[in-house]
Order: sequence, then structure tokens, then C-alpha cells
Amino acid sequence: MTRIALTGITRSYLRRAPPALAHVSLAVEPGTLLALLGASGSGKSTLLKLVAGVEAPDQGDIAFDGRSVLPVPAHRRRAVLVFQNAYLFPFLSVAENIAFGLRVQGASRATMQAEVRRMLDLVELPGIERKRPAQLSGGEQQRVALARALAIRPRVLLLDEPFSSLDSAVRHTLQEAVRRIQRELGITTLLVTHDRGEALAMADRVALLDRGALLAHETPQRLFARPPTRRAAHLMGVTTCLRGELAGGQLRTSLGVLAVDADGAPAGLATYAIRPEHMRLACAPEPNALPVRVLAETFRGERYEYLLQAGDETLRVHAFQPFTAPADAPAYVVLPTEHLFPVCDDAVAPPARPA
Amino acid sequence: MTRIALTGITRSYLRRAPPALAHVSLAVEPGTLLALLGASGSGKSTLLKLVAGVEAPDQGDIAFDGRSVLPVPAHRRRAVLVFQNAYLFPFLSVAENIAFGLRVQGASRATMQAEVRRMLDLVELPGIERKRPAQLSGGEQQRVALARALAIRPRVLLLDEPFSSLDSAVRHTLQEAVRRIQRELGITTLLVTHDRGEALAMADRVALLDRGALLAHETPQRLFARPPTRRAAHLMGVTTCLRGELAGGQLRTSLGVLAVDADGAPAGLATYAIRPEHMRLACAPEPNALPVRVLAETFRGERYEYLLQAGDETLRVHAFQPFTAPADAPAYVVLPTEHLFPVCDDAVAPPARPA
Amino acid sequence: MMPDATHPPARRAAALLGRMVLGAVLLGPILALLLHASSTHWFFPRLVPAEWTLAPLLRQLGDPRTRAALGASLLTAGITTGIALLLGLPAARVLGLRTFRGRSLVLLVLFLPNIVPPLAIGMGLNVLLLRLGLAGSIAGVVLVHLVPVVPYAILALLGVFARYDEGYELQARTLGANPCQVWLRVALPLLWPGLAVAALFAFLVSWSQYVLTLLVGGGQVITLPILLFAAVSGGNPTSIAGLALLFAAPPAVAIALAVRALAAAAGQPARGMS
Amino acid sequence: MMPDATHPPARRAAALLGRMVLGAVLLGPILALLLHASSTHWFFPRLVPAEWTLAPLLRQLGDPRTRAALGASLLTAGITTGIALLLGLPAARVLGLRTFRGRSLVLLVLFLPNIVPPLAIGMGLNVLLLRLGLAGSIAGVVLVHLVPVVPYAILALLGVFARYDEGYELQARTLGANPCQVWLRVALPLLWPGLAVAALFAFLVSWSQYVLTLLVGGGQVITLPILLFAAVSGGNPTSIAGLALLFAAPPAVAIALAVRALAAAAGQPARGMS
Repeated sequence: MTRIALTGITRSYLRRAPPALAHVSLAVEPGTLLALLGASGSGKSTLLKLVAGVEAPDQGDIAFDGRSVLPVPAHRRRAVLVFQNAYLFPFLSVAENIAFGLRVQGASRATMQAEVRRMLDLVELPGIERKRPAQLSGGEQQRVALARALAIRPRVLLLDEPFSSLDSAVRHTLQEAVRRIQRELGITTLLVTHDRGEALAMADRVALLDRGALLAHETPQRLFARPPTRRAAHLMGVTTCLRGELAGGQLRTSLGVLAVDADGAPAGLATYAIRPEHMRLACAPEPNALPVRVLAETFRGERYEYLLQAGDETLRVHAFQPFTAPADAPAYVVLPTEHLFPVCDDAVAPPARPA
Repeated sequence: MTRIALTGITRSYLRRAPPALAHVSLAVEPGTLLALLGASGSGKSTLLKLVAGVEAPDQGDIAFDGRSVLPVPAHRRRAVLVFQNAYLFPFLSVAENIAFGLRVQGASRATMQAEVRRMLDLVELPGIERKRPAQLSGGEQQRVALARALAIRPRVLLLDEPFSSLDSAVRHTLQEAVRRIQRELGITTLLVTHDRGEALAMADRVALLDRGALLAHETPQRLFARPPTRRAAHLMGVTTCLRGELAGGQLRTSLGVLAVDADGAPAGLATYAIRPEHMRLACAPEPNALPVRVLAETFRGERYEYLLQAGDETLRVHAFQPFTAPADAPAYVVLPTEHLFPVCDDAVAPPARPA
Repeated sequence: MMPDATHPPARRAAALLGRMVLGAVLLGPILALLLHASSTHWFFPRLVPAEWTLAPLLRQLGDPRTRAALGASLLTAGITTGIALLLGLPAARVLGLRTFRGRSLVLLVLFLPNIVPPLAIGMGLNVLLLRLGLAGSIAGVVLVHLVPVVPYAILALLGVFARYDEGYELQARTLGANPCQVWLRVALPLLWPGLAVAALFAFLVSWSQYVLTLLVGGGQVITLPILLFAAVSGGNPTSIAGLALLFAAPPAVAIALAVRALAAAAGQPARGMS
Repeated sequence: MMPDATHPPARRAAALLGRMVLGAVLLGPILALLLHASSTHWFFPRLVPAEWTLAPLLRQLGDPRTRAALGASLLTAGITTGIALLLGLPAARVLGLRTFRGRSLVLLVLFLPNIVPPLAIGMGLNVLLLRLGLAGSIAGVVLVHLVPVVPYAILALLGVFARYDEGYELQARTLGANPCQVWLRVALPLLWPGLAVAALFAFLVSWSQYVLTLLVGGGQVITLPILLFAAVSGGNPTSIAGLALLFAAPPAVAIALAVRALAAAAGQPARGMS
């Protein structure tokens, strides 16, 4: 079980463009799974390549168990990448694919055979040694790619969107299988994904990346419930952020006064956020309710979405039941105190790399 | 406002493969928006091409306002396609693009200018006449494509996944804009999509297509709450279907006896389904509860997913709150009678086309 | 994946490389020929000629044999180009837009006549053309030129169609454009740069044929390369250089223009062809 | 979009078309030549020769001049192919895997030497080679052959790299393969069919050079095409046909083999190259 430590990692591709990664420091505890969550261009895949050693950082250090691996070339790092495209070698059988890493190390025939069988059992595909990659389904290919990666007993497993080309049923089963295997072997794992649900479902901790900067590094539950900054909140699906004057447990916004959980925060300007599914529509005023006009109701199956006008702001509220009030009756949106949480304003862009 | 009627449409591409569309009959009421929902390969894009006239059906008839349009070539049908790729002509300006349909009809310069201005106002992009398509963002390009399609005053608007290459914020705004314009102009519209939420949110009615067959043609609310067949239920996200003997308002399944709303259904073998978010976990037995073992809990942000073992079946339950029960305490899943609904077994595959 | 492929230094280096190769290939030989043609006394080990004069070059241009050969070359290459484009357009459209299993095979086969020794083909065809009575005529020469020219035209057009999206045509049809309008207002503007390049390719391949023209033309169709080669056998360096210059200059100019047009198109944001 | 492009009848028709073109191009001329070479009396209007004998053909093969020319051709084409692949591989890799703005420009420029009249290039280069003392040597001929051969090699390899995914190499590296193992165990097996085709292209382009060999070889490097063309000037039809057959047969055999290999590869499910 390997501990990964990244310190001040910076990586630029274009000289005058902002860096793909800027001053990212992260630690991954031995045997845990860290999800790197971000949109395309957030630098998450770059980070994975740096850990794998197929690219080198401009600045910063990468250490496994306290020893820097920067001088170690990719093929000696034992940090294996698994991609969205399984990259099974088409000219080799399934068994030869799984044994590839052992063969280049010069393992014996018997070792390879035994290891191939063990790995195929692990990924629940016993007996397909002689098949060709082209004969396998997408999900099976990913399982074989995983078996091939695990066969070399890697110190670190690096998963680069391994599920995103699979349809949702196969994706869910494979997510569960990967999580089970990862826990069974206790292998330190980095999972790159742009799928919020996938990151929350699979990870011990989630690192939220945005345009090369690390916004948050939290447990899934905490990151979802209490994203620390406005930008992080936005990326976690929060659409409502209210800015106002905080004093005595009350936030005075342009829309009205809300009771909030100040919890020792200093008085002054503050921003509180709330998730769309934590707001509630009501027909009568109550504590923490703001008068609104319902602009649109959209049925999306699992939920109803309401577009509301409050003062000169528009709010989006998700409800699991339709809001049935007579037309032209006054409507209110309730922002329960227990669901309002403070967010920091976003940090200024990271300083340019000193020349 | 045009009424579209499709009667017994069949279309095959390969001689020995199953047809892309088999015996599909559908009617679209004037001025309404029908969503064609299906996975890739369901035949939904083929259907759109047949209505546009760029392909012809092997069998069946397509009529606008009661008159068959099969003899009318695509360029005289006034059924305009808008694609995921906006297909703005790169060698023309925005204004020339929007005026394209009028120009090939020989409209006057003044007519074209006035119409271009009107259309740009309609799609909320005034004043960009002289821009080149390459200068526009993806969402703007789709708006211009929509303006170009509407400029010829089409009888029918055909949208082929027009939002699927846009990111989710732009997609939502554009969905709202298209819905507003469609209602304003009262133009009969077919929307092809693979996104369940999009179909439910935008359509007056949803046609569910699967491997060339029409499974359902319903309002969004009804289709979501009561998909008529097992396969339709599966496509709408229902994972639990229980088969059993129906008698006196009770369904005897292998897992236990459930009170169901029989509503005059004949006694005998029947299948009832329930949505994953309509089931509920409980610590104590209650009516319609089945004893289960919790195999896995997955946090996905908006919801928790539970994988349950009940007898020799696995069930998936979605909950908005975590289920906190002491380990090893008995657990039950409750299937409320009001959420259990009957589904038909799937129709056999449509008969092969008579030679 | 990061777009490190669009690294400016790499791009600039590639552009520079392109310019250098272009310069070396186009200007080098022509400069050497110009020196030869405009000199009367230039012997080893002098690096530049001792005397300069344009008189031999002008004399060469005034020669009626030269003018006749120029006419024959232009006529042959022009007709060949036209026919090659007409044949190549539908073929390239099918090969470029459809993907089927035997596609790479068809492409290889198409290109065979350019790979297989042209002598073998020329002689095989000559037997046929002799029997058809077309040997020794411009028509026969054009027919034989088509064998290497059509594949080049298809190859050039393939590149265009590989990036061509039929969706534009579908879109135009549903907007009310009839087939003729679709072709003139949509397909042609999208294909235009590629068509020009294909025409250039075809013209140049035909223009530079020597062996096939000699075999089938049988000494009766005298194009510039034939005349040039005869002069090479004769051995008058100034006359050779004059003819070679005449022969090489129009293609060089045409290519330079095409390269400039392509470079300008490449500078614009994505269009029908990039 | 429906995959109507993989329509079996269309595929079968394309395959049939391929076979017909292949047959016409490869077998037609060779059959005609074989008839010529094995006949002693064959005059118009007879469709087949009056008499048959293999004696002239065998006599031709026994001629030491023929054997020397065969050796020179094989040597030149072999060396040229080797160098062209060594130069072409890295160039094609960069051009095929990276996309940058000037890419189509570089490709056009690369291909210029095949489009620009080879005579012009040959004569320009000849001046240079004469000064370097390489004129009249195999080395000089190889150098000049590289001008048209390298672009063909790059073109053939480009097709391979267009479908080549560097992800396989990345994957192999993180699995523990050192750079040498990555090349031998991953890149080579993936590139192999394309490399073979590129080598074939290069060999054939060099093998069939006539004008450039004559210009630079200056009568001292006698390859098969030179001998053949001399025989054509001489006018003995049987001798011509014998030489032409010798000249055309090896390429025809090699191409037939390559086509069969490609067809077999196309029959398999998707691999490194399809």
C-alpha cells in the first residue's frame, strides 16, 4: 500500500496560455481511492499522466511513500494507467494481454499462466484466456484491461475515465466491481472522472479540479453538502448563492432577511449557498421564506424544476412533488436555516509561475 | 399548424438484419411537440429523415394534414431538419445563412433582410447579421440554425438531438428558448433525443422507440409514472418488476404477498413494477414490506442508492436520505400500493415484412 | 488529452520546414536552369557563369517547334485534366464518404498504375491503341495519360471528401434547395479549394509525362518533355536549359499560387476543408 | 445515422470492381507481353501469334547484360527503400499523429517532387551531383531516387499513422515495457502491415525510375528500365517483350501478394490497422 504525495505540481503546455496545472498539492492515503473530478480542461488527466510518469511536471514533486519518483521512468514506476479505450493489444490473446507486464519483466511461463488465471477470476471473467480482444464486449474489455494492470502488482492504479464509454447498466456494475477489487487488494487508486455521481459513489475522497487549480479535497459527503467556495458549489450543482450583511445570526440580502447558522463567523459581508433540492415552495409566508413569482415549471421525471423570480434574481428549485397552488396566489420559497451554508468567494487565480 | 400522421412505417437498411423501423404508426397534433425518445439504434433518427423526405419508407404512409407527402421531394415538403451539428454554411454570413431558404425560393432582397432581422430577434441574437458562423459559440450556432429553419415558415420542424453537443447550462437555456418559440409560433415539432429528462421536460407527448418499434406514445407524466410494458418501464428507469399470481387485490410473488391496485384486472399471472425512488427502507415490518439484506449503499449526491437482496432477487432503491439502521438489524423494503403499477409483458418482435 | 500537438514552436518549425523544402524543390533547379539558360560560357569550377545574356532563351521561345510543342502539351494536359476530374469526382465521393471493408484494397488498386512501371502499362496499352487506330494521335495520348492521372485526381479529391460532411447537403435540401441548387450553392463552395488542387495535380501529372507520350504518340505527338529530351540527347546545354525552364516554369508558378491559396485557407477558421 | 455504408451488395460490388481493375491493370499488359515474348511471328491482323516458343525469352535471361541490369535494379531499389523507410518513419509519425495548421501545406510540398516534372528536378540535381562526383554511381542514383521515393513512403506510412493510436505505447510503458520493448512488442506489430505496404511502394517507385536514372547514371548505371528502353529504340519486339516481362513480373507478383495480405487483414476484425 503506497502513499502518494504531490507537492506544488505545475505543468504548462503552451508558453503564454494559463498552465494546465498550477501549484497542486495533494496526498492520497495508502489503500484509498481518490477521485479527481473536473470538466475537460481542468487538468485532471494531466495530473494522472504526471503520476504515471509519461509526462514530467515543470515544478513540484511527486513522491510514493516519501520517496520522489521524478527520477524514475514510467516503465519502472509501477503506476499503471487504465484508459477509457481499453487499449488491449489487438495482436495478442486475452491471456497474452494480461501477461504483457510480466513478460516484459521476464517472468516464467508458469508464473504468467497462474497469474492470468488469478486475475481473470478476480475480474469475474474466468476461462476466456484464448479469446481475442475484438471478441469481447466493451465492459469485458475494460475488465481485461484492469486485470492486465493489476497483474504487475502495481503500487498505484490510475484510472482515466475508464467507464465513460460504457452504457449506464454496464457502467454501474463495473463501478461496483472496481470498488470491490480496489478494497480487496487495498491498492492506492486515482480515478479521473467528469461524472459527479461516479466520483461521489466510488471515492474515499474527492479532489475537485477547475482550470488547473485544486478547489477542494474532501470526503464525498462533505464536498456535496458543504462545498467550500462559490466555484466549488457551482461545480457541485448549487445554483443559488446569496450575498448579504451577516450580523447576529441573520443574513440581510437584497431579497430579504434570512436566519442562518453563523457559527462564530465574523459579522460583515458574507455569502450563503443552498442546494436546489433543499429549497421548498410554499403558499404562505413562514420563517426564512422569500416571496417569489413562478416563471416556469419543468417536469424532468425524477423531479420537477421551478424557475423562480425573486426580486431581480432568478432561482432554480428542484422538488420531488409538483407544487400545486392556484394561479396568481402568492408563492414563497423557503430556505431552511439548516441547509444554508457559507461559501468563500473564489480565490484569485493562482500567481503566475516565477520565471 | 400542420397535423402529421404516420401509418405503418417500415424501413430496412440491410436485407437480412431487423428493420430500422417496423410498422410504426403515430399522429402528431397540430402545434404540439412530440419527443422521439430512444437509444442509438432505436430508429428515431430514421423516422425524422423519413418525415423530412431525405429518405423514403419501404412501407407505410406519411401525411401532413391528411395528404400524403410521399410523392413530395424533400425540398418541397417544408419540413426542416435541425441537427446536433448546426451545419451553418461556413462560406456565408449569419444573415446569408438565415436567408438561404428564402434565396433558393427567389425571395426579394427586402423580404430577406426583414425576415433575417425578425428571426434574429426571435432567437434573441439581434445584430449579428454580418458575423461568420465560426465566430459564434456552440449555443449561438444552434440558435442561428433554428432561425434559418424557421425563416422558411416550415410546416414541420424536425430537431435531431439539437442540444446534445452543448454543455448543461447552455443546453437548459436553449431548451427553454426552443420551447418558448415553438409555443409562440405554434409549429408542429418532432424532437429526437436520447435524454429522458430532455424528452420529459420539453414534449407535449413522448413516443418511446426501441429497436425500431414504438413502445409507448404518452404524455410525459403518464409515461414516467405508468410505462405500459416491461421494456418501456426499463427504458424509463424502472429496475424492479415483480411477477406473481394476482387474486383479490393481492399479488403473490416468490418474495411475499403484496397488496396492489388490481382495478378490475383479471385474476392470474401478472407483473407489477415500481420505480426505485418509490420504494422505501424500513427497520420494522409493515404492510407491503419485504425482508431484505442491504448489500451496498452508494452515495450519489442527490440520492443514496441501495442494492438489496430479497430472496434470490436483487433490488435497487433510491432514497433522498441515508438509511441508518444498526448493522445486523433486520431490514425491510416497503413497496407502497399506490406506486405499484401493472406492466404488460413485451410484445413479441414485430412480424417480418411480408415479401 | 491535452492539445500539445498545437504547440506554437512545433507549428512554426513545421511551417519553416515547409518553406525550406518548397524553396529547395522549386527554386533550386529553376535557378540552376536560369543560370544555364542565360549563360553562354559556364564551365567547372566556376560557381557562376562568366557571361550573361538572355538571347539564347529568347531564341528558344521564338522557335516554331517549341511553340507547337507548348500547344500540344497544353492541349493534352488540359483535356486530360477535365476528363480526370469528371471521372474522379464521383469515384472519390463514393470512396471518401462511404467506409466499407475493401476500401483500402480499392485505393491500392487505384494507385497501382502509378506504382507499376509505367513502361509496362504503356506498352500493353500501346498494343491496344494501335489496333484501335489511336496511336500517334492526341486522343490516344490523352487516353494513356488518364491511366496515371485519374488516380492522382481521385487521391487529391479523396482528401477533400474525407473532410466533407454530407449533412450540409441534407440541410440545404430540407431548407428548400433543389438538387441543382444544392450542388451550386452548397457542394461547390465547400469543395472548391480541393477541386482546384485536384485540377492542379492532374494537370501537372499529365504535363510531365514523357515515357507514355513517347510510346503512344510514336513521334507524332511532340509535347514539351519530348522536345526537351531530344535536346538532352543533342547536348546543347543552353538550349536544354531554355526548354527545361519553359517546361518547369508554369508548374512552378501554378504550385506557388496553390500553396499561397492553401496557406491563406489554412489561416482562416475551419471551413469545408481546413 | 444508420450504417448504410456497410451495405453488403455495395461492399461486394466494390470488391468485384477492385478485382476487375486489378486484373485489367496487372494481367492485361503482362499477358500481352507474354504473347509477344514467346512468339516469333505475330503480325496484324492476327489475334494470337502464329508460332510459340520460349526460346527468345530464355535467351534474354541468359544474357549477362540482362543479369547485370537486374542486379543494378535490385541493388538500387533495395537501398533506396531502406533509406526511404528510415527517413519516412519519423516524418510520417509527426505528420500523421500531430495536427497543426500548416499540415496540408507540408503534405503538398512533400509531394511536389512527384508532381513537378521529374526532368526539371533531375537536371537541377545533376548539376549538384556532378560537382559532388556522385554522377554515374549507384550512390548518386540512389540519392536522386530518394526524391520521388521518400514522399511515396511517407504517404503510405501516413495512412498507417492516421489510424495509429499512441495510447497503446503509453499503456505499454506504464505496464513496465522499456522504450525498446515498446517498439518491438507494441509499435512494430501494430505498424507491420503498413510498413510492408510502404516498403512495397518505395521499392516499386525506385524500380520503375527511368528518366532520373538515365540523367544521373549517365550511361554508367544500367538498370532494367534503361536496358528496356534501349531495346525499344532498337526495335526487336521479342527482345523488348522479354525484358518488359522481366521488368514487370516481380512488381506484379509483389503487388498481388500485398493485395492478398491486405485483403486477409481486412477480413479480420479491427486491428491496429483495418
